[in-house]
Amino acid sequence: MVNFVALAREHWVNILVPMGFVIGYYLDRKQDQKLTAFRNKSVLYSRELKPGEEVTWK
Amino acid sequence: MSCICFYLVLVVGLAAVASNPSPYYAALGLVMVAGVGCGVLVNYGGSFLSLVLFLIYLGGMLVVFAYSAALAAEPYPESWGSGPVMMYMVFYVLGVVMVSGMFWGEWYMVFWVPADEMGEFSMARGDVEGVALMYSFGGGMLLVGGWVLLLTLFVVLELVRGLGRGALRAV
Amino acid sequence: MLTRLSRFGTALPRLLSKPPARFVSQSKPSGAAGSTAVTELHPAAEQAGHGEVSPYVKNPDYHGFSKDDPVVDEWNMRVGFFFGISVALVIGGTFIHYLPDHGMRQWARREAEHLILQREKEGLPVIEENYYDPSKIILPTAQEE
Amino acid sequence: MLMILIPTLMLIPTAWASPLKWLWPTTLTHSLIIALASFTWFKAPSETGWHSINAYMALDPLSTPLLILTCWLTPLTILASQNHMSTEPAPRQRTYITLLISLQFFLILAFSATEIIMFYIMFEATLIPTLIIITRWGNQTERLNAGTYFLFYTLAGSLPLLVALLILQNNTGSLSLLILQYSDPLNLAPFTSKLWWAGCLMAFLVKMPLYGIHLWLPKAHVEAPIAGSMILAAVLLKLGGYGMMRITTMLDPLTKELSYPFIILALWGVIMTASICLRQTDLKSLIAYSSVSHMGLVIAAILTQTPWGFTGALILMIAHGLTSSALFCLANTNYERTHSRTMILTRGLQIALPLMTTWWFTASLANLALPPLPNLMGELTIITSLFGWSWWTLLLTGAGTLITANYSLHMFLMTQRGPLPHHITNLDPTHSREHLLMALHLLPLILLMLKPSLIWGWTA
Amino acid sequence: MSPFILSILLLGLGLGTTITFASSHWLLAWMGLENNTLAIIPLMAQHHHPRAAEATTKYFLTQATAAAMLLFATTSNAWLSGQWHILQMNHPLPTTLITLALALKIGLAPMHAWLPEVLQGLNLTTGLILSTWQKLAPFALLLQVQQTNPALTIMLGITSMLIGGWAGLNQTQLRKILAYSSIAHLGWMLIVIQFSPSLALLTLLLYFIMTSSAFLSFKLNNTTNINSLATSWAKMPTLTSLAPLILLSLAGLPPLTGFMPKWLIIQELTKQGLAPTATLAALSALLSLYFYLRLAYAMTLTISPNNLTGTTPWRLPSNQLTLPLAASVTATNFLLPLSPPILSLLTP
Amino acid sequence: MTPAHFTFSSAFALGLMGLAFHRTHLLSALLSLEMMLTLFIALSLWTLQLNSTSFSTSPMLLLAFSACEASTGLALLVATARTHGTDRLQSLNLLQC
Repeated sequence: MVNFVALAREHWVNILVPMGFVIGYYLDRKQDQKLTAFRNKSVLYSRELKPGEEVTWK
Repeated sequence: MSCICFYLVLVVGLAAVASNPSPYYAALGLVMVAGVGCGVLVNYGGSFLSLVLFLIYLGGMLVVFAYSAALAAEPYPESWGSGPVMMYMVFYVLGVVMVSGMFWGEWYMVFWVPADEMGEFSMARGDVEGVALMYSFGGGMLLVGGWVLLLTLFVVLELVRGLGRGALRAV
Repeated sequence: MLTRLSRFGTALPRLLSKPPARFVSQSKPSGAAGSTAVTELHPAAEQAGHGEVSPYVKNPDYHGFSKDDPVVDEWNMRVGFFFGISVALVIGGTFIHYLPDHGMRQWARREAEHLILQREKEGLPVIEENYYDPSKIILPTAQEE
Repeated sequence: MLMILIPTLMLIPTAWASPLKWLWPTTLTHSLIIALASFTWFKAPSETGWHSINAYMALDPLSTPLLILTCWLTPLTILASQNHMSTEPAPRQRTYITLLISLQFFLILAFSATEIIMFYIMFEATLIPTLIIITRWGNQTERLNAGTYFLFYTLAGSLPLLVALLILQNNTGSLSLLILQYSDPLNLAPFTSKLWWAGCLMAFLVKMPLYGIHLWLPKAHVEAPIAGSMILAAVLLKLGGYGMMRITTMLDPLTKELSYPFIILALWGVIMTASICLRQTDLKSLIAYSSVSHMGLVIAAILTQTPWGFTGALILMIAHGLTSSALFCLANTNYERTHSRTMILTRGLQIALPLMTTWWFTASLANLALPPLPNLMGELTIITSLFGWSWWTLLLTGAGTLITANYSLHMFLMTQRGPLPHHITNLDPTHSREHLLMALHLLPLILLMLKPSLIWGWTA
Repeated sequence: MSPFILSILLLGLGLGTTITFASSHWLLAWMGLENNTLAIIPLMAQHHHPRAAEATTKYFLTQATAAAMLLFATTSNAWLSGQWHILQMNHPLPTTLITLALALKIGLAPMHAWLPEVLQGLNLTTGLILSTWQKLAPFALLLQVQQTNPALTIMLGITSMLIGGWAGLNQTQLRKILAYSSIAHLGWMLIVIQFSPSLALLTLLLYFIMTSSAFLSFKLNNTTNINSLATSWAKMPTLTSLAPLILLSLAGLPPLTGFMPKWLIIQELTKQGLAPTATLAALSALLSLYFYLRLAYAMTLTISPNNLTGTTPWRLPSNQLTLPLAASVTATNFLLPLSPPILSLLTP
Repeated sequence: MTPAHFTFSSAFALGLMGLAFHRTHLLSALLSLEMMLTLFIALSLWTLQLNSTSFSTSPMLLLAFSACEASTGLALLVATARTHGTDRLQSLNLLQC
């Protein structure tokens, strides 16, 4: 247990970059949804979501 | 006509100040200008303003005289008689004459004395009434003026406080 | 000159007796002494005074990562090689190799082959200057504009 | 996009929070993971279009290879600087890593910007970390001079670019790369439009650099610490090429005539700088001049404005990025052992560092464009497109290739072969770290032979 | 100086600028300016050493002259058009005179010679007040005056930029360098003032932020010339490593705040069809960049040999206030991404 | 242009030139600064000509301010005379480069 705490104290920084990946992925998703909403407002490009599809963007 | 004479003296007087004589004489020139200025104002009917100018300005000039005597005393003071000063003086006066030549023929004299036009019916003159407005409508301005004078008091006190060396040094 | 030298005082004999190890003459000494190895002139142990001690003295298995601690050094090496070679190059290379149809080039090639076969079947020339069939394009007439 | 950008930013707190003992491996590992993650950008859904779009950034086949090169180079710079930074106090090591990471951040933003002004800002933003790296961690006092040269050459070229871009913006109303090529060409007076053309290109020609305005480059390369040289040669020069490729689409009717003197100058520069390499005594300076020579080819190829030219330019840029960076690393391994860049003092290293000679050999061959390597692919494509432009260019490109081979071999023979001089017999053996570094440079280059379509750019 | 007097003086300083801001009548504006000048004079001369006295005298003479010129111009305007309102200046002669008088007051190029000398005689705090707060009131007037001759402000701007860059090149005194940087920045503002006054105001405010972080960091380091900058890393390591960014932000290099005004001004100039002027302006920034770069070299990018006493100061706790410095340094370096909201705050 | 306007303009210009070109003594410079006097006259004349009674306060205010300025100038004269020992403007050269 103590060993684990020491390990965590020494190497907690390694979580930062993976956290960055998670945040970046989340923000990318949000961006895609935003652009999808934007696109679906357009008469020319709007379409219904297919089943299993999250964004029409891309 | 007296007005034109006053104007001439005014310009020549400032040229006399500007031509870099010793401060003694420059102060003298300024006294002359102030005096003539009083004349100009009286000519226009601003007798109260003229009085104020006379009292304050010439009173102030006295202080300047004292200063120039104390601080800027020169062993060989230069008056307008000396070479370079005379040269500048002539140069300046000529310059003014030439510039006035540019406007020659375009002069229009506006010489009316509106402050006096109701003179027969009023007890006081316009400028006196106007200055008196400082105590009613212009109270804010009076405050600002008073504030500046107070500020200047402190400014002067701070500036001349010095490092405890006491009196002025010798020149 | 002498007074100046005397300022060194007791240090003087030491200064004179032992020339600094770095001032090694590069010209070949004449005679049999010329064969002396240069390493003898400044062995590694004496370099310590110059701030540059070879890390191999302390750790013969030095990998170039950490001069102080052999364990850290070795672990650094392992981490570096694992993530550099195994992860980045191997996994990355595999990923890129199995990328689905980069730039849709395979698709384009398939389509082109299909098109050629089709055109050969129909007896058309394989390549034609019109990308679209001009008869299919319906232009608005002058009145409509 | 943000999936790479935000981890890159998170590297900075990682560099400041990790214990000193684990500072270098931590940053190395994480930046390698980021580089690995950046490979996903190769997964382009469409043939030539934009992908991974968000509000400010997007990727297309032109920028993707350069972006991945950027992400790949950062761990390598960290790996390369480890030894000569180990004597510095801890905060300075962290600052140094922070600068390298911020450079990666700015470069990602520059290569992926969809707005030309954003590209411009990031293009200039890379100057500051580079300047600090050169002038703070360089070795000689000349580094200050080199920093000034670097900053002033680049800025003097790029400030007119800003004015030119804003003129364009006033006329077209937008500077978005996504739609700019569809806008009408600019209507300016004939002379003004020529000046405008020059203003648009001069910044990139200085950055590339074109022969004649290249004087900042050898200075900056020679004085910079290893990471500075690597990133400068591998990525920063490519900013110029990237910018040229982006901007020439807007310069359309003018480039046809106006590019003549520049193509000739670039090709003449290939020969001149290659000849300078032949009589160069300073190893780093030689590599720097070889960069100028290769970039001359790239400039000429881009100015011909043919698909082949663009493809060749991109291939050569990527290949040269890896090769010259590898050569700088090799020069640095010598420098760290002998403390000299003078080639005549560091001869015959094959005896002392035999395995390193293998890397030297591979890198030299890559530099002289040995057949299967992407370098050759780039050069051949460029030479072909230039040959299409005018037959006479073959004289210049051919001679350039010949001299390139000459000086690459000269560099190899000079440093590696022959007897070992007596004053450098006491060298440290090579470190595993350096072999890893070289492997990470040269293996991708070799792997690229197998799938060159990754770096072909717009033309499929 | 007694705190009571100091507070009166600071009150006068604030009141003067505020009166000028609030006035629509030239006489009142002039009164505000005078008030301002009078209030700062004892602050400048508070140490009573010869250099301070000299700087104060020079400052007083120039400011009094400028104020007199301003009043003369407005009186002439009243004589010519009967108008005292600030916004309604339409006779070219008084307008030009007023512009020149205000240029003298803030130290624009042909009338700039007093500024470096005055700034050299002051301590850094007063210098900071002089180069920020004291410019506000004249600048507010300059913004309100409708320019009748477009060439005038452009010429003032270009000469200021060139002279500010050129004359700063061979200075070794930080305060003089900062004075020339002030001249150059004011040139940037003047060049755009008739096209977009709000942009000029934005430039002024950003210049205030940048120059105050420069002044405050020099003050924290207690240095006034380039030589002593070299030991600043021993006093304030973090600030020293941020110093190049501050200086390059003053020079206007892109990802930093200083680029924002330059960018917007160049954009405005090209919009007005003044592309050659814009190019000249942009390239003149290189001149200033050179001396900022030299400061950065001396301060951070080289480490001079040092002795033991040189490296001790950072161990001693400093009781100087660093919060304003921290805020201004942050604003100096990272405001560029926020330029759209800042711009929309200031443009009507 | 009326003669009065011309007069005070030229007088002011003369004062300005005197301040700009010829300075031996600080006191001379301060005396040249007293060209504010012409401004007093100009303001008064403007008031009197237009019969704007309420504006005739302004010359008084001007006078107050110029008195403040003059007194500050004289105080500075004292201060410089203390530090430099003389009131010659040429001795104010410590800050030049």
